[in-house]
Amino acid sequence: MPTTEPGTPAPAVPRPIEELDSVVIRFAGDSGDGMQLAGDEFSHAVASGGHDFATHPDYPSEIRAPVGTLFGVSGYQLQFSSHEVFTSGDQADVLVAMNPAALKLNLPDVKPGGMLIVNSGAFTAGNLARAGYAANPLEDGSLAHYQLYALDVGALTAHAVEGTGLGRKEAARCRNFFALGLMFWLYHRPLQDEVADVERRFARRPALAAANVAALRAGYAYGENSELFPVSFSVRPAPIEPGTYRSVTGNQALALGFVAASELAGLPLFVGSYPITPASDILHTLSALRHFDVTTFQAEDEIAGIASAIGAAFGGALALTTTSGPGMALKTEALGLATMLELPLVVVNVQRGGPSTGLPTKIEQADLLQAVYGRPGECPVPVLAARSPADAFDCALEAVRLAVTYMTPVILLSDGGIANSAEPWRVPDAASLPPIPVTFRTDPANFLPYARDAHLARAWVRPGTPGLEHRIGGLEKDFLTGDLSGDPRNHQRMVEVRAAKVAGIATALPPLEVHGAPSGELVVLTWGSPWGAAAQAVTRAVEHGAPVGHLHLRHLNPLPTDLCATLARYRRVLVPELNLGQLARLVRERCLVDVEPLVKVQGRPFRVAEIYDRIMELLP
Amino acid sequence: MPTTEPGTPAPAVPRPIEELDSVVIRFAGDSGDGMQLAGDEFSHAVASGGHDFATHPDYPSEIRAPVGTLFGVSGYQLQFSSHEVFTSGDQADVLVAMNPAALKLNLPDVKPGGMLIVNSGAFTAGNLARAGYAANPLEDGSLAHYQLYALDVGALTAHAVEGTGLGRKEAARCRNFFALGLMFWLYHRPLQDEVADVERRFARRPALAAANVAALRAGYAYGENSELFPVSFSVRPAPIEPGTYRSVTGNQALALGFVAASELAGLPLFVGSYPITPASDILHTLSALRHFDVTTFQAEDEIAGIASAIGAAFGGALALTTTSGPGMALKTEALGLATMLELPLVVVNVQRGGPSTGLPTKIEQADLLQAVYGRPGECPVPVLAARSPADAFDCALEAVRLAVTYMTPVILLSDGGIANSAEPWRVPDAASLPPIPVTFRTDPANFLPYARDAHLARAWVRPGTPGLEHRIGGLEKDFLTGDLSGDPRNHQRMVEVRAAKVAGIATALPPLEVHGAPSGELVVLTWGSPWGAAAQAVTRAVEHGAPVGHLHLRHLNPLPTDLCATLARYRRVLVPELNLGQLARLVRERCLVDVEPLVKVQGRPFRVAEIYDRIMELLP
Amino acid sequence: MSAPSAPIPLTRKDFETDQDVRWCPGCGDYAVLNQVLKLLPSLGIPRENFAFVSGIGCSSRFPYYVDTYGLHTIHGRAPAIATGLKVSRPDLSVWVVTGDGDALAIGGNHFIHAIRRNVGLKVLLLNNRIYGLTKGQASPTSELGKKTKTSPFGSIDRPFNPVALALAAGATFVARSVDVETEHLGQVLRAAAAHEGTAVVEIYQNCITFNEGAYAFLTDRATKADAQLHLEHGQPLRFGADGRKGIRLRGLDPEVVTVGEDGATESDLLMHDAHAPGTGLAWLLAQLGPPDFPTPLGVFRAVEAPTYEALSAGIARQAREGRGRGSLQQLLAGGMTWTIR
Amino acid sequence: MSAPSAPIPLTRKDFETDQDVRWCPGCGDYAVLNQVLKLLPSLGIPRENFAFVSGIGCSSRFPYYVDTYGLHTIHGRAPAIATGLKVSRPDLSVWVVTGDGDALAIGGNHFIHAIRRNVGLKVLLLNNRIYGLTKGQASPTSELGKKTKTSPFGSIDRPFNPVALALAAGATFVARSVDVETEHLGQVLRAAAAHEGTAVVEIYQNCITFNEGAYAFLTDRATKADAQLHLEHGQPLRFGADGRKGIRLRGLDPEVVTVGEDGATESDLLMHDAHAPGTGLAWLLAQLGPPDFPTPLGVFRAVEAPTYEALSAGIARQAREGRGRGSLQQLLAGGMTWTIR
Ligand SMILES: Cc1ncc(C[n+]2csc(CCOP(=O)(O)OP(=O)(O)O)c2C)c(N)n1
Ligand SMILES: Cc1ncc(C[n+]2csc(CCOP(=O)(O)OP(=O)(O)O)c2C)c(N)n1
Ligand code: SF4
Ligand code: SF4
Ligand SMILES: [Mg+2]
Ligand SMILES: [Mg+2]
Repeated sequence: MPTTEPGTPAPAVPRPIEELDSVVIRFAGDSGDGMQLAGDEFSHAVASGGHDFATHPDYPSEIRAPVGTLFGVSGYQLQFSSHEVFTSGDQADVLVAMNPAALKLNLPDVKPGGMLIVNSGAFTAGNLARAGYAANPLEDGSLAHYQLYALDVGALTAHAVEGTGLGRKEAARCRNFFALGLMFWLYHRPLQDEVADVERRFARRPALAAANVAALRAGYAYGENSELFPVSFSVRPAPIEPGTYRSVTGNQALALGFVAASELAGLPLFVGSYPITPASDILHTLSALRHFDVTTFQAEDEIAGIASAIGAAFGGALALTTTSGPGMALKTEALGLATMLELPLVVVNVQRGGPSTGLPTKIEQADLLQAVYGRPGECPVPVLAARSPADAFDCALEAVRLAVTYMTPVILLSDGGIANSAEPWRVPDAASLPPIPVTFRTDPANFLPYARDAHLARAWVRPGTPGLEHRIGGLEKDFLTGDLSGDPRNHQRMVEVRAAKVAGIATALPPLEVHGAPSGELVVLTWGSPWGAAAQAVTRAVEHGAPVGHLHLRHLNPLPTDLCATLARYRRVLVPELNLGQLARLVRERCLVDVEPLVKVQGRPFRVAEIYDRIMELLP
Repeated sequence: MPTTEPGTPAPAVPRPIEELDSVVIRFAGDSGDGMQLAGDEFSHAVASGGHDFATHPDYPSEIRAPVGTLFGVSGYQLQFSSHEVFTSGDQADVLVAMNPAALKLNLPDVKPGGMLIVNSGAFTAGNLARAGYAANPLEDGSLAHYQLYALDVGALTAHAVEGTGLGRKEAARCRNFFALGLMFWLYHRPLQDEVADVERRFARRPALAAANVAALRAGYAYGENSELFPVSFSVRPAPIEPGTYRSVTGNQALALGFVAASELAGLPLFVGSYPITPASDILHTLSALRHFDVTTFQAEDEIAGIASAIGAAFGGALALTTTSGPGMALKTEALGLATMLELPLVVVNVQRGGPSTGLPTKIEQADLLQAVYGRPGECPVPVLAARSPADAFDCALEAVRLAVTYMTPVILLSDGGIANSAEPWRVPDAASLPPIPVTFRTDPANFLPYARDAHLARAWVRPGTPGLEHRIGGLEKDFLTGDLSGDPRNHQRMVEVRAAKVAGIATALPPLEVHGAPSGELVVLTWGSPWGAAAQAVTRAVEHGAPVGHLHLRHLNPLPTDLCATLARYRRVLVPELNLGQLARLVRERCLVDVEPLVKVQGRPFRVAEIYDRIMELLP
Repeated sequence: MSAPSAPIPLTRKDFETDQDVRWCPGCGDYAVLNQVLKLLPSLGIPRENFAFVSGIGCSSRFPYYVDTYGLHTIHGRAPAIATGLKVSRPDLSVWVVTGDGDALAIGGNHFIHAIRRNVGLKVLLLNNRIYGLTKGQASPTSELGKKTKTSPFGSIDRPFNPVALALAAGATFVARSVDVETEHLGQVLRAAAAHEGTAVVEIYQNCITFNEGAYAFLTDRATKADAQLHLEHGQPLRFGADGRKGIRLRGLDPEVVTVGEDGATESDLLMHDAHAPGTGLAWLLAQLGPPDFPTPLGVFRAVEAPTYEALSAGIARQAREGRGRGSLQQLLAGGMTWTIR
Repeated sequence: MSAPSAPIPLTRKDFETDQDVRWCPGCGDYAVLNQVLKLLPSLGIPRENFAFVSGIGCSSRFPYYVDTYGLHTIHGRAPAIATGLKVSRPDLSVWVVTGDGDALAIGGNHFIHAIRRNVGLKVLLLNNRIYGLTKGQASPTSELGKKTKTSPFGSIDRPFNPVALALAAGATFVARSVDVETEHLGQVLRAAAAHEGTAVVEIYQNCITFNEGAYAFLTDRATKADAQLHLEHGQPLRFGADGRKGIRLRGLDPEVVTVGEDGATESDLLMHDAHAPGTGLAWLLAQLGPPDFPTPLGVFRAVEAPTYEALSAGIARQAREGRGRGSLQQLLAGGMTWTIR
């Protein structure tokens, strides 16, 4: 078991370079160890290397936990590849573990025989105890089936940053850059961009910048010079469509999407939200974009969030409210009002583990039925879901398009995985994004507030328009005038027209596209973030000659009109969901077809293998 | 067209008495005309006559409206019969209309050729205009197809109460008793009980009591002495199970049911509610019952209502919160908490017309899917629905039984029809009601807050019990200890066990019972208040030899295990609902069977004929 | 507020709608509607630039009877909805009409938060000390001991004092009037209309159907001179039929004195200062009322402070000054980018 | 409260749980926990008769660390949940632990309603002027201009003054302390524990991670003598290193004076009276703070008034006295009945 102590590394000797197809790396350490930053930086490096990649950060909980504890561990997994990548990977090829708790918690996710790069300096008796280790795993042979590399990152870093003028405590905070440098060496990433980036990032604190750079270089040199690693690795760039790319998380993509939609629709964006994990970052991002036509309002609660948005929509703004499960529950009464008022409004629900407070920082998809059915009365609301960070941008545009075209609130579902995961995103050309047409009515002649157009949408009128003064509210209204009406048949007519309006969205959707086999034994049906793992699993199955297709739904309400016919081309339907089978219920109801749910409710995304294995089991 | 002016009625002549099977009477007038009281009193009279009956009050809106307007009309319909009665009747045999608006609004609901008893004195130019009549319908021949009896009830009443010392305004308020007296004569009801009742009711205001009695007697005498009515009617008593009966509305029955449940379970009842139509009366009734072990708390909103109930449940009380749609929406976040805490709690939703404020005083059944699915996360909650006022009592007991047996919140659905309609109810013998066993854990040995019994229920512990101090909350918890747990597999296990617990309720339900044909062409499947109309429609169809059955569900979540098999005994399934087909969706999903929804969303109950006609259409 | 005077001067008729007013005959809400309809045409604001927002309750039917833009929303949420409207449309004159249940029970939080932010809303709180629309339950302003449908043994919830609550939330304008004192009501409403931030007007309103006579103590002709204390900025606090009674401070405790008796002189009387930067006086006045004191009517406090919508607009301005109007293309390509060729 | 003294005297250890405390090292919440753990065993209440109820936030983790009955509920609703518990179980000692976001943003309405009803709850409001758990957004007590994740250009929401809000809601007990003044905190908590109605304790608490130094103005050793004004019932309002500074009233405006300077004498100083029936003094004190005044710490107000739970129990008693304990059979057969034979 090779353990090194700090010191001058041995001189460099040429070592073999192994060529790999794709690599999964997980950085794990204490909340204070800067693992998220290390992961982010590494993703930038692989991105500019022309790889495709996907990341998945895994925060411990909402607050900073005591050092060294299991629940204080923060992880960041990243897959990069020479081909298209849809997920952050099932199992890690390499685990960088900064303390015993990180090792303990993450070891089950490392490939058998995988590489463990461990900060041995943190394996003190106290830390071992806090992680629940009876003996030091670095020494008791329990890791024999892995390639273990133990090095005292703390000491090596301290040594490296000596002379940069940093105090001991601050110097210790550079550990993550040492680890990062080592990974740069191991995967042949050039240092210079990263150095520049660090210097930019810490521009206001030059001493810290210098120390981080020193740590980074030291880590790199350590790989190069020590003989610890018998081999380094290289991954070829992926064949990626030409263009300018950036890395984007789901929350960022949503923020960008709504700003873009506001510009495309020529409407000011109004955001009324109350902070809640994992949705808060959308509000944070938009709050900093006030130089656009964006107004953010941090409301006193989620009800005031949606209420303020309804007020803004009445005023003629593009209205948005963002939340997660518990907040979504609180917004349902006001969603009913928006449905009656027939005003455009987008409600983003970044789903997290539930019910109740549940697992607030974890991924889950269990709010689908609530989105579709969770309001008293016959209260139809269109529902969309994003499948990935990049897709979230497009979904934001689509949600706004539906809201203003059909004069309706729209629910857009994301989740805690998409929210914080990053992937490369081809930066669109703003000028070529399709405009979102909006017309405010200004003509007072024959104005009837609830008269409808071809989409069954009523007219949007901005207060301030002379001659169009009108009053609307949550009581049932006359089919045309919008005046209060208790007439029995009018109520039925209104209930039906509201339903028909939303149902009508399906008639204008493009035909569904299946990937993989166009018909055959099995179709994997997904919505939301399982898309990536499912796509990869189906690709693998198809490569193995299995007659399997993959159908993904962006629109959950209304369901596409060609859904049942498409499913009918296959003998079986497999529906992997991070819940107990919610889309499965909708599909059973709609198509009267039996489906195979594949459920996982663990606060974690699907692994490709989980879906792949189930596909193979179901094939005859 | 016989019109009479006040004066001495002609001497009595013996007139024929027609024997009827059942009669539907509708009283209609201005909100201030006392029609609800007249209807109520008449229902008491038919009840003590040994008839079965059902009533349906129809309030205009939540506030008192200007006199004479259409939206100010208040109606009360009542059916009584010599056989079993399930609804207040499809169409009225007799309409008592106290003003033009009442006539206008209610005429469509009168049988062709039906009897109109109209207060001609109110047919002033102003009132006609307010009701939207261009000409006086009493004079323009438009009522030729009805038996019209026009009499100036106001003047007749004024004349009758002269000398009782009442002012003109108050005297006018006795009009309803004149009308009532007339109906007593017409249907051969004895006056003496009613006189006693009036005297009791107005005991504090003897002058008013005397005036009302005078009006009542005058109305009776008017029928007897004038020759206006060529015939009077008699209805034979119904063959009713012997016992002591009372009249009960759905809201009353629920209040009684929860007090009974509290006594049967030996638990104090805590009610935390916020007023809302049509649920408020439950809270009102319980607020007056503080001499029982009942505490009522009028909360600041619906969230505080359920929140206080959760606190009381934690404290070991039988906890109840009552509301309607908009309030139900607000309670969903806290319902998630109750699900996580696994504390017993009953949430009553008296459904009204929606969505949003909708038609707040009207009947609707559109909150079913919200009850079943309307919470974020996998959040299973049992759902029951009452089918009639009397059934509401049993449902309250059943809801409490489920809540304490399974340690779970339970949703009990009623609706605005059941809430205010009355029917005879055989007063149960309190001593023979089955006890609801509840045990609080007191043994500190091996206490694990989330360990489960055979029902998968955890133990209920009252604070104050030494050695069992424990902390619970909305975050995911360890399967046994209840300590916070972010463990992925534990989460899945907890999600599944919460689902299994609720699903397990179905295994303990009695087998479903079908009425009518046990198998055949068609089964009518109902939940909630359409039960009555459906039962009568199926009975009628079966009498006509049609192979039709009627299946009614009290338990909506979980659905009974024998549901699909029962439905499979029929070729088709007809589901009449006062919504757009919500149970239909649940059944499609569960049984993968196509069903025929029969939808009505008009703020009105089904007529028997609507269901009967559809049954007949569907038969081959 | 952009207020180009309308081409033709507006009249009360311009603000009347064709809807039947659905309040009980004799309801105090009519008087409030009347004063509002009288006031609006005189404000020099085009009709289309008004928006009336309400929650649920009898009082919340208000918007249907005013021919401007209007939203009859859900119970308790009007201040939050109006906040979104005003912040995104500062050019509109936004009025909130609410009841004691709507504003102080379910909506209490939005009420105090709107006030704390000083959003430019005129909030008319029609306080009838009862839930009218739902037919007579106790409200957060019902008196202790009050028997209602939900408190058949008498209410045990101590009532809120809406003026005090507004002051604690930081109200820049708070006033009180009563339905039957129509002239006074009109003046108070006019003052509220002129205020830039949140203007809270508590209006004592008689619910003839479910709480008849709740304000008889204040409005009975025979006793009202002794029961009403009219607040006038810069004037001493005097009341009574002959104006000889007044309020004097003894330490921090107010007391009723008669000028000329027991050595009390005019100059002993407290002077009303609605524009005082501190809230000490307004707070003391807010505590006055029966049985020991007359009830103050008028403007308790009216001070200037930046409105939320102005501050929000200021941030947008500042952001643009600093970074220029946002460019979508730059935003999309923000952060680190790389190019694949 | 039934408080049979436990067989063995309780110690702090009896109230500690085996849960890892999940606050950031250095968080002010630890100090509060410490004082509570110290206080509880001394109250003569059996451990099993305590219940701690919280909402969501860092501060709301509190119940996990106190070995009594505990409920960690949902955001903002703790006062309402605790109300249900206390009203149905007046025998328990019910404590609410909440944050500035939990109590004043989403939970503002339940907070003021619990106070207005005077429910017997001890409400510990851990005010760090930030949302800690969600990582640093502005809270309703964040200062104007404060830069946070949601207010990158500085907050434009004027902060609430929790003490003033509690007073306006009718608080019978309201006090303030600060995490680092542990002894003072302990005393204030003890006073709250002794109060029968709603006892509101605002505790200034440092969030080292997201709002470090928020109370440096008050707690810095060098300046704290001039920054803290300790309220003691029946004592004059004095402060400063040598205790020579004090608060004097000029009309209704407080001012800082130095005894012996400019003619200010000891007897000019305001005398603290926590038990005054009126709220005038408490209100004035609640307004004090930087930059012109020291910040009052201690009990602003502590007066006796019937609790909600006592009034509710009284109604039950009255109802039974009037009508006897309800009989189920009579109830079921209530109203008019008829018999079919
Ligand atoms: C969410 C919700 N809860 C309850 C109600 C029922 N409700 C309607 S108005 C009202 C109270 C009305 O009182 P107030 O605000 O004082 O108005 P008023 O009718 O007295 O003018 C209530 C409880 C509702 N419509 N929505
Ligand atoms: C309904 C709901 N909305 C939002 C959240 C997210 N959330 C959790 S705690 C919190 C604020 C915490 O601030 P504070 O109450 O001041 O507590 P602190 O963490 O500062 O102690 C928020 C917004 C939630 N859990 N539930
Ligand atoms: S119930 Fe009361 S508040 Fe409502 S309209 Fe009638 S009088 Fe006015
Ligand atoms: S985030 Fe702040 S309040 Fe929360 S535990 Fe850390 S220091 Fe304490
Ligand atoms: Mg009211
Ligand atoms: Mg805080």
